[in-house]
Amino acid sequence: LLLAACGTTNENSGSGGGAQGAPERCGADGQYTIGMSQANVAEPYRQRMDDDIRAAAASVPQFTVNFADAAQDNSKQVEQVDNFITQQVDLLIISPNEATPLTAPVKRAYDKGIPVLVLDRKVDGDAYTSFIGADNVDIGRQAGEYFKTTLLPNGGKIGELRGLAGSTPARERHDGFMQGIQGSKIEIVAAQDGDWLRDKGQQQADAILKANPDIQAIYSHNDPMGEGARIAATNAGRPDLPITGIDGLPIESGGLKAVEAGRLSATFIYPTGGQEAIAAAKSILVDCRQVPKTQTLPTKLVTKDNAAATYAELNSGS
Amino acid sequence: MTKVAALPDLARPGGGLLATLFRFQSLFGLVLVFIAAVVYSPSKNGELVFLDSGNLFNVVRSMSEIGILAVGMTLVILIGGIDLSVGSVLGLASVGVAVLLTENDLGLVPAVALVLAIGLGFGLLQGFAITSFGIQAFIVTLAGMQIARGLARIWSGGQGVSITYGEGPGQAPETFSLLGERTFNGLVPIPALIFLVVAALAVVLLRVSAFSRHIYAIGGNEKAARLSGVPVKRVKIIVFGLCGLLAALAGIVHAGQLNFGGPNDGAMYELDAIAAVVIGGTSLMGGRGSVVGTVAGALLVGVLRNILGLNNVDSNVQLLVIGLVIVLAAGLQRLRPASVS
Amino acid sequence: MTKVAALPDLARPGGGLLATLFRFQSLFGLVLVFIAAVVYSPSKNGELVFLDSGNLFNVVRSMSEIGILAVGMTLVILIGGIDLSVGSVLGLASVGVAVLLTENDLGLVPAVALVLAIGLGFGLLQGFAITSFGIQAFIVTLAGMQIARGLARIWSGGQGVSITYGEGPGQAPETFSLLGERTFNGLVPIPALIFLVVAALAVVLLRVSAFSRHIYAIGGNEKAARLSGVPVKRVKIIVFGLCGLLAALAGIVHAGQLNFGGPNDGAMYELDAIAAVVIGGTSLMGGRGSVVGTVAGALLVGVLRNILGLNNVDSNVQLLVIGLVIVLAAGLQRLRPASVS
Amino acid sequence: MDAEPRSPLVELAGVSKSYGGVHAVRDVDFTVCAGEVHALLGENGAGKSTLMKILSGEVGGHRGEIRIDGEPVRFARPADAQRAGVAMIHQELDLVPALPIAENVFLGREPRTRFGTIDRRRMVRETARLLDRIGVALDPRRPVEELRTGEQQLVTIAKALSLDARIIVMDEPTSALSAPEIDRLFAVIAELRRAGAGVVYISHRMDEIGRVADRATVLRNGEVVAEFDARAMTAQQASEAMVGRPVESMFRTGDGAGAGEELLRVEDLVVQSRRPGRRDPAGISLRVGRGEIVGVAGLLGAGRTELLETIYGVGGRWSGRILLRGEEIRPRGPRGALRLGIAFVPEDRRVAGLALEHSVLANTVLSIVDRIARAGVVPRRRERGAAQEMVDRLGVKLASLRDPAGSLSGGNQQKVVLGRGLLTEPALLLLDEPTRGVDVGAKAEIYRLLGEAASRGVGVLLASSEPAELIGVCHRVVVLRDGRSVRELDTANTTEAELLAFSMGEGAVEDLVAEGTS
Ligand SMILES: Nc1ncnc2c1ncn2[C@@H]1O[C@H](COP(=O)(O)OP(=O)(O)OP(=O)(O)O)[C@@H](O)[C@H]1O
Ligand SMILES: Nc1ncnc2c1ncn2[C@@H]1O[C@H](COP(=O)(O)OP(=O)(O)OP(=O)(O)O)[C@@H](O)[C@H]1O
Ligand SMILES: [Mg+2]
Ligand SMILES: [Mg+2]
Repeated sequence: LLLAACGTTNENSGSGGGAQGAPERCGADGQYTIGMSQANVAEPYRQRMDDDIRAAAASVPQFTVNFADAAQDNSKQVEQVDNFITQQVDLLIISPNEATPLTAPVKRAYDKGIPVLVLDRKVDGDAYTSFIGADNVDIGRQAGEYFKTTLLPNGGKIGELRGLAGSTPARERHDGFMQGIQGSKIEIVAAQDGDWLRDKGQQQADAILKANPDIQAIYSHNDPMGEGARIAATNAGRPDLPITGIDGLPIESGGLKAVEAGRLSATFIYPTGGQEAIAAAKSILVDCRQVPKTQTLPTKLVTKDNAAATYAELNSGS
Repeated sequence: MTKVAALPDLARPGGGLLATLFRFQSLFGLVLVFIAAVVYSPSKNGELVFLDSGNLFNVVRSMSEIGILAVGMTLVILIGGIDLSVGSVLGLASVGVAVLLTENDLGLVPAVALVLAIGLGFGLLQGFAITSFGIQAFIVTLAGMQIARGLARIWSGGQGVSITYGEGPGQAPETFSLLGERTFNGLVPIPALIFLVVAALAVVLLRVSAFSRHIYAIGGNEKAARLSGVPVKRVKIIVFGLCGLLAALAGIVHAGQLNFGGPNDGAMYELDAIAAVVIGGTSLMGGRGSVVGTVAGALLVGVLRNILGLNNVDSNVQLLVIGLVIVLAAGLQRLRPASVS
Repeated sequence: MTKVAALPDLARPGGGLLATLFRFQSLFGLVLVFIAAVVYSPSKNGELVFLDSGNLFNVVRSMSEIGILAVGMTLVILIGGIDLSVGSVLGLASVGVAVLLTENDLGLVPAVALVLAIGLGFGLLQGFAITSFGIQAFIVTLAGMQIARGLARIWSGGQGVSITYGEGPGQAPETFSLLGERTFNGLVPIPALIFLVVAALAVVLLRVSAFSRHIYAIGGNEKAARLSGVPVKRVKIIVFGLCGLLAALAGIVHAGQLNFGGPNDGAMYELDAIAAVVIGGTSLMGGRGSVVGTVAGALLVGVLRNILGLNNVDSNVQLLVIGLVIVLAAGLQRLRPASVS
Repeated sequence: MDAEPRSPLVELAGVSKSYGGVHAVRDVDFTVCAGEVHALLGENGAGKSTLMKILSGEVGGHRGEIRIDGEPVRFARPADAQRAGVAMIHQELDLVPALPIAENVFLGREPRTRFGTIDRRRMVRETARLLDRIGVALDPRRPVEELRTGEQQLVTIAKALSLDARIIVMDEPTSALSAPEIDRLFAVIAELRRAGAGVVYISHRMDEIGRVADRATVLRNGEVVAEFDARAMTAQQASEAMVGRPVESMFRTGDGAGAGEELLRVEDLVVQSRRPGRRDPAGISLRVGRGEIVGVAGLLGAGRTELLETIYGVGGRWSGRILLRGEEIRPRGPRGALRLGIAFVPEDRRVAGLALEHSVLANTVLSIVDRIARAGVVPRRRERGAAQEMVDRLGVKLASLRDPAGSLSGGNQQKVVLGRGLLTEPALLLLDEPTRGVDVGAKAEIYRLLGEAASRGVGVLLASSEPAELIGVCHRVVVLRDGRSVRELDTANTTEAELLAFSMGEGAVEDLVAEGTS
């Protein structure tokens, strides 16, 4: 009845062995409780992840999903995972606030025989069932390449709006971008932290535009800061300044709509993996099948041309 | 004595230029920071970027929400209270106005009025809990901060609410987008104007009204105020109500500027507002302080952030610098001629 | 009267059982919340999940950092101060210990000692600024909060520092990972133990020491304390130093539990710590309160969060519930027999 | 004086109030007639203030009936009582420190202009008029916090007068005043009485009662124990009624051996005044010997408090020399002073003396906790023992050492502050108005304690506004005027009138001399 849950991927040679992370029971006639530990629902992206999971799970009658929010607090998230272990959930989905701090509790759950799906940010080691997520470095790189090839083929000065200082995605999206623009004449002349927030993005863009009126584009680490930057640009008399974001959430206030309306020049889909997580959970619990150890989600460049279509597409599924 | 009588409002007996200067120490601090900003301003095409009128108005605009909050906070602090909920109420109001204008298709006036009423009500309720159960304001408003945040998130369904303008259903009236615009030849941002009007009203209120005397008296010696027949409870409740109302106003301005109702917006704004008030020379013990000081305090922080941003200073270093300046500004305030201890 | 005299430490004149009960209202509140938690506990395999010993210790562990902060905060609040920097200092210390143990390859003892010294020094410095320049604690520590945060980010090089264990260079000694472990048959988490030891020490300190008499006296009437020969400045500086020290300790515990030094960690912890102190019956005006109350206050919040979590209550609703309970707990405290006004 | 007391304006019938187990007021009947000054006497804690707070609507939850003009009333808050014409001058000076005098006077009843804004000009004008009526020259725009205690007391009086009340309760209005202000106040009271108002006058200064009151009621333990015709009453009678047993001589009974070797010497001490417009004084010189009680006399603002504060190291900048046991010292703060064996009892016990919410125990031992501590740990038994002994010695009235200091009556609070000072076993005791608001019994008690301390070799420097006290208790009195020591008097052959005259100035002395010779 029990299946080994590891050693099924090409990327990670499984080493866990035993019954770690394998479900204690599976099958179509069971009822399963899934614990979903979210790092911070105050981020639109993560709220959408929860919503995607909720929507996808609604179509699996065997599933009940319990959501918890750590409000960007590593300790709190550890506590939540412990709570889920105490509750003996049948499967744990976690979108970690930071990798290392959550490694131990995830391992605790995994060692107790709870399958663990890690979303968005990988924990250390391999004591989990499956990682589903996109690659921030890769997205940054694609954004950089978009600048290099499409926006500023001849190079130029740009500004960067960064995510929260000290957070992993902010660093990765920056590093990837630098790789992407390598070899071009693009130069980041001003970079400020917008803490992922729209209003902070506006404020910082105000200053960037004042000090560097000659910049030719802004690279924002996410869409909301990009939206803020648009307002700043408009106020500064630069309504056409190219601004790109990341995330491309298919919601009313998300990046896709902003691209469609022309407020953002482009965005890069950073998929939440919510649907995929429920699909994987279904494989494990309902179908008693194994899932790959790593499932890297593709990103996609969204411009005005494909924004509406992408929006429709992403909201059609389940 | 006679000389003193000639300068009734500026100087205190024992004062003189120095005392006057320190009485308005935050203005003085503002001037200092302003001068520093001019000195360290980068220049473009031979012009100081900082002094560019567009930039100066940006500073006021960027501080307008904090400024509006800080005006309300000044009143609360004057009565010896504190209101930690304003940031969350700002978020709640921004969601509220966005939802009402778009999803509920309310008109501009009813939507704004309703949201202001919610802010007022929230504040009154907090004031009521504080006065009637005698719980410390810090605690009630700490709870209020969480509650308003929860409500904002529930109301918005978790995600921010975009505001689009137009005539159709689900679209907000164009007028609302004025909050993001500038007037007087596209120079003066409307939010800055609103902030200054609010501040001016508050200054006048605190100068001429009997209500203001009651505010100062409660902060200075609550028992004495009660014994003198000041309706202490009522004044306190109203002050918390006003603070909530102003927080809601700030939230509306916020939504209008960003075309967006953000349930998570306004986090930590309460601390910025309190900092502006204290830099402005208002004592956290209550009973002493002024709105003029608060406005100067808010602008001081705004100028500081602006010049650091213009110089592209690393955000971590910005944290350090702003922290130090806050302490310096508050320390400056203590240099004034010793009063009775 | 005679009966009262027989219970010198528990009851006040005019009191009796009721007064005793309210004197320890947070313990009482804790019992109430505990009972509610038992009643509403989900059950698994016929056992109440909440009462599972593993779960109970989880509650204590989850509150251990806040608890340690709250103990230091109790001292600060007793002297009529407040310390908003503790959350950031926690983050700074967690980064510090992580960097020192891994990147700098310091031994366990020097690394821990150095970080504790940094926390102590930071606190002393804040205390010095407060007493020597007479700036309000709220402001100094608000600035301190920003400064410590900035330092943490700069020290960590902009992102969290993972701690790996082993003998090699860049690896921390295994002993440090004990902080994430449990002792006594794998039942009692070490951080919980540390918290309880710290609290016990503080309780004893506040009961027997001359220093504690000075702390209470300063909070009760600073001027009278000074005139009575209490070294007010020194006591205050030491108290802020102790608070910083405990914040650093909490940061070390944090890093040890998470194997991670997080520059952004500890945000808003100061508010949780203050809430625990106030729920514990310590007055924000200073001069009144106890560490026992604070511990009960911290556990009350912990139990509440735990039971809400176990019941999978929506996180937004959790915000509302916790907010209301904080107000209720504080309100309960006011029901105690009227004392001198 | 003119009219006989007329119809009763206020009647209290069977009024009772208890706090927990303490009966503060028990079944009291009390009337005030129009045009009458009715003195209310009693020991500290007898219930005088409580009774009057009931009348003025500040204290609720009492039993019994209050009638005004024969109509039963029940006030929920002070404002109600004010509307009914009852004004009260509080024993504790309840003013808002940061607000100007004028705004304090009109707080809660601010005059408005036509536009509904406050009429500052009128407020200032009328306040100036009121202050003038009680004979103080203060700028109504000055913040109250800049005023010294006595001046603040005058402001509260002005505030009560501004109400134009028909019933004015004065709870120890003169405790911080000196002779000329008191005279002025009595003139105002006479005016009020002529105008048909009823005045309740509470004081511990027996000599005042006969001068100002028509009737006197004595409370003991919350009950009325005697009523006198105030003019016929002797201080001895009143004291006995208050205390409930015969009282011997008030003042020190010690041998009065006087100065031993020199303990303190002050030479040309000039304290830089923080107030403008005061001419720089020539300085203060005095000395105190071991076992000697030296009085410091002076009018309001003469510099008595400044002198004591400077010696204790908490004053402002100063020049001159202070010598203790022949060695020059520069006192730097209370700790240093205490280490040198100097203890200080401040003027305003509520602001500077006590943590009101804390227990009597904590307040009493505060100055010695670190001294009795072993390795930082305070031995509880020793702590309690010391406090209990001091409380017993001073006869502090309380239920338990755990009582909050704020629940004690004013006089008992004062004893706690004094006890704290005595516990440090000082060589030099600085007392600033130590019997302010203290009842006769307790005063006698305090004087006895001072005498005792002196006979053990302690030097005492006693600042006081009560000439009787200075003459009665001290060996010598130094008179201050405008920050200068103008005279040193041997109390054995000085009268109160002389002392007063020297305090007031040369002109006054000449008048006195003239009076004496004529
Ligand atoms: N708020 C209170 N709580 C508890 N006990 C009180 C309170 N107010 C007064 N008492 C008690 O009531 C009694 C009467 O006090 P009151 O202040 O009326 O005395 P008093 O005659 O005015 O004394 P004094 O001359 O010292 O001013 C005292 O025993 C006092 O301790
Ligand atoms: N902090 C201060 N602010 C303003 N004036 C002051 C201050 N300290 C002292 N003075 C003034 O200095 C003079 C001496 O005051 P001091 O209090 O020593 O006199 P005093 O004889 O003790 O009078 P009192 O009866 O008021 O206690 C007074 O004119 C007083 O008003
Ligand atoms: Mg009294
Ligand atoms: Mg004096």
